[in-house]
Amino acid sequence: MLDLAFWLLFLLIAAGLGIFLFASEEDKSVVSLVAVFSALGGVFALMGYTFLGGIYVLLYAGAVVVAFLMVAWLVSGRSREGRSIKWAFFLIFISLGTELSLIFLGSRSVFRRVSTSVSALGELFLGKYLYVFELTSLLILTAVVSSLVLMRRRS
Amino acid sequence: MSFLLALIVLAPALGALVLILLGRFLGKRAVFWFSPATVGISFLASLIAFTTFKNHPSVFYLFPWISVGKFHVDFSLLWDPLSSIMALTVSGVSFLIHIYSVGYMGEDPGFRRYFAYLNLFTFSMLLLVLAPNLPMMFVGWEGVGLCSYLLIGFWFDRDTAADAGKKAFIVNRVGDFGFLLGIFLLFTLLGNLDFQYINSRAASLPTTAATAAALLLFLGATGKSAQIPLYIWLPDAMEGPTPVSALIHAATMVTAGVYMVSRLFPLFARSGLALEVVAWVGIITAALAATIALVQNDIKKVLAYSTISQIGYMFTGVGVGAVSAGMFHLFTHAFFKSLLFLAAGSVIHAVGTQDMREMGGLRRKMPITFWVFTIGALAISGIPGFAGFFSKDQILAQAYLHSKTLWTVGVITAGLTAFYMFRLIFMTFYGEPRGWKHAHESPPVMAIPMEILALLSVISGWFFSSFHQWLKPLGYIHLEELAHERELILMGVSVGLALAAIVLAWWIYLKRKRGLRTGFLYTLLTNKYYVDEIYEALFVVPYREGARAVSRYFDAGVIDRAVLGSGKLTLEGGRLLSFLQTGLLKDYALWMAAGIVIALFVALRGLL
Amino acid sequence: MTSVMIFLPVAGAILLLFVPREKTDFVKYFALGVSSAVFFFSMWFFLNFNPYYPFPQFVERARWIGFGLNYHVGMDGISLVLVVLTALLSPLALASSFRYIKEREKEFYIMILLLETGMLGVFVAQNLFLFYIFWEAMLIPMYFLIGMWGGERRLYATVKFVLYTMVGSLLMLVGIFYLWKHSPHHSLYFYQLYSLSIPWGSQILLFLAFALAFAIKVPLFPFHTWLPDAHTEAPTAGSVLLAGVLLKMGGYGFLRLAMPLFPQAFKFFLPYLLALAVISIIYGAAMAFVQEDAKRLVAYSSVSHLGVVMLGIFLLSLRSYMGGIYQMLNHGLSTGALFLLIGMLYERTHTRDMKKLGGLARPLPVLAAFLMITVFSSIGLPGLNGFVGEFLVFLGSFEVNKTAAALAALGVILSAVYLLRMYQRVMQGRVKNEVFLKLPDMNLREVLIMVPLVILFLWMGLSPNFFLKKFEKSARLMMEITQQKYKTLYLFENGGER
Amino acid sequence: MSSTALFLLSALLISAGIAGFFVRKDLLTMLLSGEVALSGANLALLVFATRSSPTEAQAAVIAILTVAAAEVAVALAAIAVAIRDKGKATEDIASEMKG
Repeated sequence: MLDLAFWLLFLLIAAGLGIFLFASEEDKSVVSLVAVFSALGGVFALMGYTFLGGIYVLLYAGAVVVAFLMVAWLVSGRSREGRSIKWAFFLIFISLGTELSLIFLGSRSVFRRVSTSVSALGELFLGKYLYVFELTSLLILTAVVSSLVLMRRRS
Repeated sequence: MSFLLALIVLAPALGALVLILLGRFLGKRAVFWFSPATVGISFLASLIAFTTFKNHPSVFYLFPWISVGKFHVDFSLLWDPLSSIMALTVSGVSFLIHIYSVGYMGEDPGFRRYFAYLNLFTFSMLLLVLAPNLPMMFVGWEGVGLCSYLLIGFWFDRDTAADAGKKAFIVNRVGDFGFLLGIFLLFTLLGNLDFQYINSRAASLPTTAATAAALLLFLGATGKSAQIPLYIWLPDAMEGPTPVSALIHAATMVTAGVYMVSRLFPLFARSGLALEVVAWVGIITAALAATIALVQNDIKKVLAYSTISQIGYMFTGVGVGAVSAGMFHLFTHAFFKSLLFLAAGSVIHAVGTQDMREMGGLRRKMPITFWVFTIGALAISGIPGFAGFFSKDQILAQAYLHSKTLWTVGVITAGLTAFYMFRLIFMTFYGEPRGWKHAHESPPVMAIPMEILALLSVISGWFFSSFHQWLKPLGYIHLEELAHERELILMGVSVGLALAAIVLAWWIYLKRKRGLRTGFLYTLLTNKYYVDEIYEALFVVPYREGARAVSRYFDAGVIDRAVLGSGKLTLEGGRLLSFLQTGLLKDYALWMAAGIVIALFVALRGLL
Repeated sequence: MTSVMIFLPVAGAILLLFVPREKTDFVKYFALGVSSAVFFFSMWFFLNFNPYYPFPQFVERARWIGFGLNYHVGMDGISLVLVVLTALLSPLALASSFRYIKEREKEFYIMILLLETGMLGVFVAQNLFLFYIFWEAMLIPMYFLIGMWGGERRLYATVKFVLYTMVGSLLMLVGIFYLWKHSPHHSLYFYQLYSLSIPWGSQILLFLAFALAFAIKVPLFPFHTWLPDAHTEAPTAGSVLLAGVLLKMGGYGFLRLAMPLFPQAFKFFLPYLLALAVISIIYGAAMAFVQEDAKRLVAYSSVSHLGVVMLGIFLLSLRSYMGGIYQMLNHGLSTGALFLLIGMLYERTHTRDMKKLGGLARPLPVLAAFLMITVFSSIGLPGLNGFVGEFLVFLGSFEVNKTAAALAALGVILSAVYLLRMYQRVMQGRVKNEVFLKLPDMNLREVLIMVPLVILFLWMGLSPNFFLKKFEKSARLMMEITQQKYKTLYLFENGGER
Repeated sequence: MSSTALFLLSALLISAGIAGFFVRKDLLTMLLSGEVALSGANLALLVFATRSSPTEAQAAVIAILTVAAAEVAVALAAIAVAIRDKGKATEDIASEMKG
């Protein structure tokens, strides 16, 4: 049962990457990545890193890809109605669905190959790796500021 | 005694120094008096030394010069029969010519410079003559070369004079190259360069080494004494003032070669071949120069070729072993040849041109010069009673004993000598005046020295036997005996030829009024057998053009370009590599990816 | 004391910095004063030098960077005479440029003083590292001298000069590293290095590296093309010091470093070096014969004269070796004098092209007289200094290698040819340009510059022993070292240090 | 779900990412392919750490993610600027560095 799910996800990722590499339009390739990342989140969940799986799906499939999608449309200069939008939503819906179900299964110790607890993770971040944690936050701050500066209209 | 010798040499040197440094402050009168005086002192000193000093030979040490390891050369002076004779002749003739120059160069603006160089010349010549070893002689040797350069090119604003001076110095320098190599060879052979040491050890030298050294030294002698092959500079040296030609190119410098060969006679004798070479070069030069002199129209050029010819005789004399005969001819030649030049000088001074075709009929206008010139001509032609006869016949006699052909060439040349001398007299003094407007006899200051020299060119001939005895102590002086009647026959032949030549000259130049004008022989002779042109083509032009070509193509072309090329190499290399900098991110990423793959491959190669 | 002498010019240069630019006269005479002081220093050394002690004297040592790179100066006979030559030529070169240099005088005199320190340093350095530092340091002022006050193509010439020399000396630096590594407790002291035995293979490479650096400096035949350019573009003072001193460093480098450090390799390369020296003599003379620019002619004549010097040094017979060193001094004086005179000529006629010059002996008799004396000294007329040097070199080399000596002696003729031709084209014949007839003759300052040189020509020509004796012992020692007579030198030398 | 299979997946992701960088012409997808390669690396990291220290691996991955996020932010800004100035955001917009 576990291997079946894994190979299913493997296929999904491979297909997604195939589309990503050879899609003629940019937004098609960007959208295909949503599937890839959510499937990857699934794999993490299968491995037992359910928390990570969840983060992956939220961060990548949700925020990053969508942001890129928006810039992609900005690039092509016209808002994209028509078939591809619907097609995109359908894909996103499918991947989210499978992902959520896997997370539920994961949490129910059926595939518990790895025992991880989010609280242990928290202690780690605020204990041993406090500096790392602070540094990354600083990094993110500079990234945001710099992108704002970059985007300022030159006087 | 060493003070006396030092005085002989240093008096003219002091004179030259004073004239060079303080010349500007000395008036004309002071210079005219001072410069001949210094040479006069040196003449008196050598006279005193000649008469008082008996125990020959002796070397007087003055001060050290170079000493490196076992090589020692000091400034010292040698006084022996040979050098005493030379010192006397040189200082005597130089003194007379200094007095003559007062008249001749009186008006020339550069007279201070002239007298300074003349003094410097006398100093160098005396140094050459009194040197006890080869390096010291070489100092005098080059010194006279320098002074001849300065004096030939005295009127330096005339290009021909400057060229002639430069030519003289360079040709002499070629000779000195041989001289130097001779000195080095002798040093490596013997380790010591004193004449007495060389002469004493000459017998022990291997013949080939002795021949090589002798021939190299003889190359130097041919350079200085204007023999084949290095005689080309003497005719051009006539660009200088006439007294200079009289002193340097007749009496003293050109005889240095003969003196050197006689000084190192044992070395030459050791290698029989060298003596043969000396004899034959001498006689051939004599003959060649005499033929050229036949057709020269410049009065000084005639005398110049005559000098080359007479020196050829001297070398023949020494070459056949009769050193005293050769030296005696040198002794007498110094007087009558300088006399001839001075007389020619007074003619030029009077008429203003050197071309005989514009002279003629000067006999009445310049009686003293005419008579004095005739005495000189008689002496040089070997007419009995005059100096030339005694010395030349002695050489011819010895030559006869050595080899018949040598004698025949010698006699014929004697005939030619008589011919061209009297051709000169008839063209300048006889016949009707051509071209010159007015001519005046030379002032006493020029006439007296000529008269003294005329006297000397007559009486000096009678002292051959005492001259021979005087040189005996040198050890290598001997004369073969000649059957008395055979000697008379030879004398008869040569005198007969001379008289015949005079008559022939009289018939051609006075009776028919015009000499040889055309024909292949005439053009060949006037162009001096094209020797100058041959040398130019053989040495000067290839050297100049070759150097110019090498300079343009090799020096600038190859080496420089190679140097600059290496500079360009780096530039081109840089441009070559710049194609990598395409500016496109993708390419840079590609190099990076390629780098990673290679690195991985190398790292994993161990594992696979 | 030696260090005081070397660094006096630098001190003078630093003091000059504080002098305001406008006071050019003060700058000139101050610089001249400093340079003359250095000359009197060198005189003191010359007189107090013990000619019978072959090893360096007036030695001063100090720890500097440690690891064998320490400050160690001293003078043996050979260094002494070269130091005196430098100390003599510098003030003369300085004095000759009072009217020659019109803009940026202050910097000019500072550069000259710095150059003087560099030059002196090279001759007194006893530590290879210190030698290299002075060797390179001397290039910088020379670069500015030619670069800023030179003729039209000065940038081209100076860059070519510096790069050419730099390439050579970088190879030498590599050699120095090798020696440093292999020398016992990393000492770079010359006499310690002489007793170092180096394997054959690396000795060949090392000798090539050192020989190249010095051959460029001499300059020997194929490496000479920088010299004519550097000379035509350099100002008078630059040319005088470049020809008078810098070229001697090549020869000095050979006899002090390249030959004694790698004797076997030197023996191996001897035939090629001899060939180069002889070619330099004849090639230099031939090139000089066809030059149109007076300075280029003298530059090529330097190539020829230094060919004679190197021939003498390579052949290692006592006479030729000492003759070579003596000829170095003569060449320094006579070529220095030639450049001074050509400079004075250039100040008046503003051209060096011999086609435009001619018959200048009429308006400039005194200058013509000095030029004649200098020409005859450089031709090697007996009685003047050139003859003694050339005679000894040819005499000595004739004992060792007859053919090389005979070929080299040809130079005697060729040098007369091109120098007399130059004298005739410049001084004799008719004046080509009427303006030249009214040229002013030499003033007192110029005469005072030339007089000491002419006195030296005669003094070194008539009584050479006075100078020869000073460096005879040291020359013998260097020869014996090059011929591998001493095995462990350091112990021997240590005892006798003063 | 053996670890080799997971490594296979990780290898697939990394190579796809690098290939994507070279195949795609527009900057956006090139950046995303960077992300894909990065996540492939994360997967490999996690697989290695399954036995020894899973939680630390998770922490490491989260740190990596934050860095990736920062990178995306700046990248997007840069692309936006590129679009505004150069009109298009393909990889050949800037070649001033040409040698």
